[in-house]
Amino acid sequence: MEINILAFGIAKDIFGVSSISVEVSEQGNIATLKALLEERYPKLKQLASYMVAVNNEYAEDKLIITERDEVAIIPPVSGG
Amino acid sequence: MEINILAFGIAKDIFGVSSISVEVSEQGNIATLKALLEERYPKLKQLASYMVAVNNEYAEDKLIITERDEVAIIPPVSGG
Amino acid sequence: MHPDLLRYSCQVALPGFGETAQQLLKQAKVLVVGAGGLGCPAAQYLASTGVGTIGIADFDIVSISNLHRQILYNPADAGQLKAEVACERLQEQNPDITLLPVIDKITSANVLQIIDAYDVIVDGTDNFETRYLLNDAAVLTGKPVVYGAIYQFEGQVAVWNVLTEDGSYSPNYRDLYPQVDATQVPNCSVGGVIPTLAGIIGCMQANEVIKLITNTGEILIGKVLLFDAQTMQSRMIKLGASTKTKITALQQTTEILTINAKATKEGLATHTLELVDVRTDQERDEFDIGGMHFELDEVEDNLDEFKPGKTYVFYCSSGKRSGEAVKLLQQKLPGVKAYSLEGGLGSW
Amino acid sequence: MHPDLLRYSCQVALPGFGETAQQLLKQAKVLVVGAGGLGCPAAQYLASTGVGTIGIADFDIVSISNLHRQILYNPADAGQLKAEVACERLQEQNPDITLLPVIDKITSANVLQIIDAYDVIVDGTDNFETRYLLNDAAVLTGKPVVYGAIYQFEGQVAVWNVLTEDGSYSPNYRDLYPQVDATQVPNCSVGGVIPTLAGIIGCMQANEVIKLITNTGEILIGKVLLFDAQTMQSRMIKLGASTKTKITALQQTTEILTINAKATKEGLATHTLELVDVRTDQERDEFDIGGMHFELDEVEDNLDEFKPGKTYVFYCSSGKRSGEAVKLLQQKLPGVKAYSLEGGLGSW
Repeated sequence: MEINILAFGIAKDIFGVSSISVEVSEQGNIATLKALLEERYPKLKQLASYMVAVNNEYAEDKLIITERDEVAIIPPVSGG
Repeated sequence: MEINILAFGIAKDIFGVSSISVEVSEQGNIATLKALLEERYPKLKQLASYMVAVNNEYAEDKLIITERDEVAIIPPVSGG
Repeated sequence: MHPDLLRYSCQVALPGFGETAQQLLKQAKVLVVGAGGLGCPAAQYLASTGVGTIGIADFDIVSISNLHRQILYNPADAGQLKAEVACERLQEQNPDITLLPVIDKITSANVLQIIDAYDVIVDGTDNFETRYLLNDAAVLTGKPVVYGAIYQFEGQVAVWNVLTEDGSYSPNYRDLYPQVDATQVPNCSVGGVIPTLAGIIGCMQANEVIKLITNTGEILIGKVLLFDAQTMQSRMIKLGASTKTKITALQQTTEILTINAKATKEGLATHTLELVDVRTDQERDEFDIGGMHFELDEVEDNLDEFKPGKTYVFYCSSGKRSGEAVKLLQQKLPGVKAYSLEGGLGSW
Repeated sequence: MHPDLLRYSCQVALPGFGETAQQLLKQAKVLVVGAGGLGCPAAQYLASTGVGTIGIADFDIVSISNLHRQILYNPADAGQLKAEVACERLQEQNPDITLLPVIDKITSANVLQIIDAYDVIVDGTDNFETRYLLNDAAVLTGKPVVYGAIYQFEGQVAVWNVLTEDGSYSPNYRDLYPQVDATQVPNCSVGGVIPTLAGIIGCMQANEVIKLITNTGEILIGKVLLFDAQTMQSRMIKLGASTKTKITALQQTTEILTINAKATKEGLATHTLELVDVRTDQERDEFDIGGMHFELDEVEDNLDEFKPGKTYVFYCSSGKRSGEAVKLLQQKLPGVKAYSLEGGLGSW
C-alpha cells in the first residue's frame, strides 16, 4: 500500500520535499517503515533518533500502519 | 436534529458554558440557528454582530446545517 | 560580510530569505497602532528584524496596571507617553532604523493622513472604534492591515485587505463583524487578559508583517486564526478569497464630552452633577465615589433613569467604559447632558 | 487595592486566577536556561507577570548576530554576559522580583546544584547536550521542565516530567528522542531562524510556566506542540500519560579542548597545527582562513583524513560546530589531537 509521509524540520531537507509517498507492505509496522526510509535516506538514520507520529500520536515501532493513516516524521530540533 | 455548538470568547460567558446543544429543524439554516440562539440568549443579539463558523469556515445566513456539522460562535474581541 | 548584515545573518540564512528580503524589510514602512499588549511585542520584533521605518501610534500614557503585559515599559515610565517611551527603547535596540512616535488620538479627521506614509498597518488597538477606523481607512487607501485582538485567554490574528492576483481585495474586518455594540463586549480591564497571550498574538502579528513585506510563506489572508492559551489549541477559520463588503466612507468619530476630577468635585459640591458608576459589581464593592450604578452593558436597558435637563458624569477605572456610556447616551438621549470622567478613578 | 496588586490587576481579574494565583507566582522560583531567542521573551513575560524569583543561566556573551531575535539586548551590550544584561533589564521592568544571573556553563558536575533552588526549569538552550543534561537532572530530582526548540520556521513546545495523579511522571525529552547525533542536526547559525518564531515559542513557554505554577488551564503534559510560522498551522502530538524511559544517572559532560586565536596563529607559523573548517560550503565561499574543509555533518564520513600524531584545530563561526567536531574526534579517534577554535572566526 501507498503511505503518505509528512516531513518536519530537517526531514524536509533530507527528503528534499515536504511530503513523500512510500510503498509499504500490508501489515507493515513502524519499524518496517523506518528501515525502508533509512535505507532510502541514510541521513535519517544518522540523526540517531527521530519521532514518527501516526494520526498525531507518537508511534511505537510495533504499530501496524494502515492506508488511511497520516504519518509524520519529526526529527529533533536544537535551536534556541 | 441536535446541533452541537462551540462557544468562543464572550459567547462562553453568554451561554454560561463552552458548548451547548440546540434542536434545529431539518433543513434549518444559519439564519434559523441565529434567531433561535438570540431568542434564548438575548445578549448575543446585543453584540450587533458575531461570526458563525461551520466546519472552520465562515457561514453565511443561508447555509443549511446538517447534523454532522461542527458549529462555532465567535464573537468580536476588542482587547489589545 | 557587510557589517549591516552581520546583525541579520541568522535570518538572511533562511531558505527563501537572503539579502533581497533583508533589503525589502529595510525599505518597508510599518505603522503599529496601539503600543499596548500587542503593539509592544510586535514592535519589538519588527525593530529587531530590521524593518527600516516603524511608526508607533498611541496617545495614552504608561500606567502601572499596563506593566503586566506591556513589556516595553518600566514602572519608572509611568505617566510618560507610551509612543515616546516605546520609540526610545526600540531605538536603543536597533539604532539603524527610523522610529516615529505618533501621539495624536486617531480619529476620522486624521487617520488618512497618519497612515499615508506607511505600507502596512498593524492593528494592536484596544477598542472597536479605532479598529473600524483603521480597517475602513486601509480599505479606502488599499493598504493591508495585520490585525490582532485578545480577551482573557483567547486571541485572533488575521491579515486584511491584501490585493490578490485577480485584482480583488481579500476580506477585511467588516466581513467578519459588520458592526459591534462596544458597550456589550467587555475589555481587558473588566475580564482580564493573560500577558503571555498578548506576547504570542503580538509576535504572530510581527510574523505576518515580515511575511507580507518579504512575500514569503503562507500569509493569513482570507482566514482568521483563533488561539486559546489555556489549551494551546488553535483553529483556522476560512473567510473566502475576496471581500464582500463595500466601504465607501469613514464613519465619523464621535467626540466624547469629558470632565476632569476637579470640575466634577465642584459640580458635586453645588449639586449640579450626578455621578454614574459603570464598572462591574465587583469593582463597585471594593471602592466607589457614589452615584448611581449600572454595569456598562446594562446602561442601555436603564435609559429611563436618565432625566432631560440633568447633567450626568459617568465614571469607570480608566475613562474607557464611561466614554462608551457617554457615546450611547449622546446617541439615544440627546436631551440629556452626559460627561465622562477624564482618566477615570485613577485621576480622582 | 493593594499597590502591589495594581500592577497585576488585569490578570488577577481573569476567571480562575485571582489573588491566590498571583501569590503562587510571587512565591515561585523559575530557572530560565539559555538567555537567547527563547529565553529572552520567556523571561520578559515571567518577569512582567510577577514570578517572584527568576534565575537566568547563560555563560555566553552578547554578539551582534544575536540581536535579530534576542530582544533583551542592544548593540551597546555586545561583549557583555547575557545573563547579567538580561537580569539588569528585567529588574528595571519589575523592581519587585528577584533576578539571579547564573554565568557558569552548565555541566554534569554542577547541574544538580544549579537547579536545586528552583521549582520549574525553562529549557531555552541551543544545544542537545544541555537539553539532555537539564532533562535528566530534572527527572532525577522530580522537577518539571518547560521545553522549547526552534529551527528555521518550525518550533516545538512541551512540558516534561510532571508528577501525575497516579504517582507516575509524565513523558520527558528522552521519550521523544532517546539520543541525538548533534553533528547531524544543523543549528540556527547554519539554517537560520525567523525571530518572530523565537518570540512565539518563548512566550508559549512562559505561558506554560504560568499555568504550571498557578495550576490553571490544560498544560502541555504528555504531548508536544509543533508550530510552523510559515503557515501558522500547529499540530499537537500525543505522547501518552507516563514516561517509559528510565534515567538513573547523568551523562558525563565531555570537556572540549579549545585553543585561542593567538596560540593557533603561532602553531600555524611553526607548522605544528592544521586547520579544519566545519562550516557550510556557502560560508566557506565567502571567507576562510585556510585548512581542510568538511561540513560538520560530513566529518564522520571522513575520519580517515585525520592522522594520529597530528594536531588539528577545528573552526566555525562561533566555536559551536567546531566543538561538536572535536567531541566526535575525541570519541572516534582518541589518538588524534583535536582542538576547537575558541570563539570561532569572531575571535580571529
